[in-house]
Amino acid sequence: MNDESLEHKRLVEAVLFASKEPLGEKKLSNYFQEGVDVKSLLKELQEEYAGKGVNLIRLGNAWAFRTAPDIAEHLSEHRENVKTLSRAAIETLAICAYHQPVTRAEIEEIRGVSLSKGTLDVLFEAGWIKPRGRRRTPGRPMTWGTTVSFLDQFGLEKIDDLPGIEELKSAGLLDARPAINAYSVRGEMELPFVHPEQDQDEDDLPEPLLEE
Amino acid sequence: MNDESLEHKRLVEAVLFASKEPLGEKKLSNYFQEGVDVKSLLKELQEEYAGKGVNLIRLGNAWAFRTAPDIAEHLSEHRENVKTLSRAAIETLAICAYHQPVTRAEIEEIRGVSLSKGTLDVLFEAGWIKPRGRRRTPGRPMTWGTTVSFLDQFGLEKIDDLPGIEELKSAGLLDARPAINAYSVRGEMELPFVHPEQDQDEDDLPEPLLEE
Amino acid sequence: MEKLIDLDQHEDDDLRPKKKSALIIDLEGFEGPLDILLELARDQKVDLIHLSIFHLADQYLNWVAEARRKNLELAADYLVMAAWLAYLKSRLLIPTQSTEEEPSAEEMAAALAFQLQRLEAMRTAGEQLMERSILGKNVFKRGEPESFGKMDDVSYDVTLYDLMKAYGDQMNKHVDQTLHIEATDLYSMDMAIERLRSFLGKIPEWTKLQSFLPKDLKNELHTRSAIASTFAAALEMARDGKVKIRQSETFGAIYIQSPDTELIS
Repeated sequence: MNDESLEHKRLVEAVLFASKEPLGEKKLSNYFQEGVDVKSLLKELQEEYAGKGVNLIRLGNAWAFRTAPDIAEHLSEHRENVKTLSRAAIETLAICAYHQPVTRAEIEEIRGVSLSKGTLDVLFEAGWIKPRGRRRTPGRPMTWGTTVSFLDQFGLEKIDDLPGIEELKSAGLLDARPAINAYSVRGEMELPFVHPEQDQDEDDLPEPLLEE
Repeated sequence: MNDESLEHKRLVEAVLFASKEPLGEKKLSNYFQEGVDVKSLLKELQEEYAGKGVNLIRLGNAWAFRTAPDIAEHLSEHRENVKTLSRAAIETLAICAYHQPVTRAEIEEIRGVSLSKGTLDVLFEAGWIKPRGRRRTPGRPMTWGTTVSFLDQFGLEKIDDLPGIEELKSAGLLDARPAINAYSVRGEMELPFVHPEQDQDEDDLPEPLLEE
Repeated sequence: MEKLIDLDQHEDDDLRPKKKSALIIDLEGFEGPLDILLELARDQKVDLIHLSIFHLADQYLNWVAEARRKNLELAADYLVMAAWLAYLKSRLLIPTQSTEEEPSAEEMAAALAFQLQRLEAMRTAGEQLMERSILGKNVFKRGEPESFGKMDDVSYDVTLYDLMKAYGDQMNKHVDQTLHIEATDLYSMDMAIERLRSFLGKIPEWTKLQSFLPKDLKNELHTRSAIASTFAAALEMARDGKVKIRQSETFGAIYIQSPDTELIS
């Protein structure tokens, strides 16, 4: 095989790879000068890929790369379920991360709406939040905090790596309006990161989870 | 090569070929029993594809199939609208890449001007930079660094492959040297008092204050 | 029609400040004094390593003078730089009178040259980065991805950015609501001074600043304010010679002692 037809084959390969849909021979021949035998390029490629994990297949008059059928079958056993989180869940997760340990009531207070039943469950099932002991206040409400899986999911090494209020502000994610300044100056909303004292207090009291 | 390892290679090939985004080695090894050397499978595949129209490229610890760069001119119709970045954003991205992990204040010092609101936000949203932990200096400022998507976007295997990084390093231009102090007022205003609870990781921690 | 267009353009020309080719007085497009300095340095047409900082200072001062003559409003940054360069120039002119506190003029000039080189390096790096094979422009992903499992049974389509954005939005919403300004619950400086005064003359040994905090601190914020106030109070009293303060290293623990007791012991 000469250099030229090697280059032609590379081009067909790249075009088919990048294409959003199977391509017909006619369309493919637009990439070449007249006289180039696209059909035989495709056939050669098809042979080359025959034993691979990816095959070049013909669908009617069009061509596309597809996962080899035996592997596709094997892979689909592991079919993954990509879930999207609801807005409420994302917000709740963010609040758990920033305000941990935080009670359900506190989350509701911050969001200004009551939490629907499933929200914390979803986050708990995803393995991102876990009970962090009970608050020593009347009713001894349960508190929530984030887990190691949470850090994994978001590529953080430790909870302390989350951007703080000032940083969210300077990254443009938080309005720098005066009112919020007043808050953060007081330190109220700022970096509610795990403080050793609180940790000890609450981890002392491992008690069963949700009982609601 | 025996049948088994050929099958393994086909599987890796299929999984990576099917995916749009780079996949990490750890994730890939989930497809196999323990003891399968995924890394060497990947290296073999990379060689196999080296001359083709589609290449297997390495991005840090992640891998992806991408069209060969030399074919670019023929693939112009696949071009997406690549976001054009402002000059400030490009410079900021370069600083994040070459000086990582780098704080906002350091970026400002290098550029000699304060960062406007959206700049880091744009880069964060694009998925090219991410928080890289806090600096153990007063105020514990957050640092930024680049992501796998950044490597992917600019066709880099690793950060050390950044253009000219070795020369810059040996010329001392990547050293963290303070700016001319007489002039930089900004630097001086940035020394907040050390907060005791932020000291957690330091050894001579004052005795706990709260005892309730 | 054509005439109209001509007229428009003509008017525009009159209104717009005319650009000078080499020494650009138009502030637009410049990002701070360092940026201007770099542009001016290019006028010298030498490698930045061989840059004459003295000459550069002159160029910059001329630039500022010109900008002011044109009544362009210069941000404070630019003026601070001008003042600093004027100072540097004078230091460079007068032969070294080295004082220990301040870096020499040569060191200051070298520091500025370094900053310019560093900025130039990053600017070039950014340009080179943009010239690389860019995904979606020169290099392409699989156009028609197939989806199989990634082995984890469930994965979630949510990024750190999404999380931060949600939190930011949430907090912004808060701001829209009524802001209640609560009465201060911080530990005031007056309280700290009063408390510290009660220990006057009773501190024979070096004692950690923290041990002077009141016992009834309510929460972390309260504690923080107590530390700040007590520290400030200690400084205040040290100034009046009522206590001595010691800190052996930067950010190390702070100790207090009564001054007279040391003489006795």
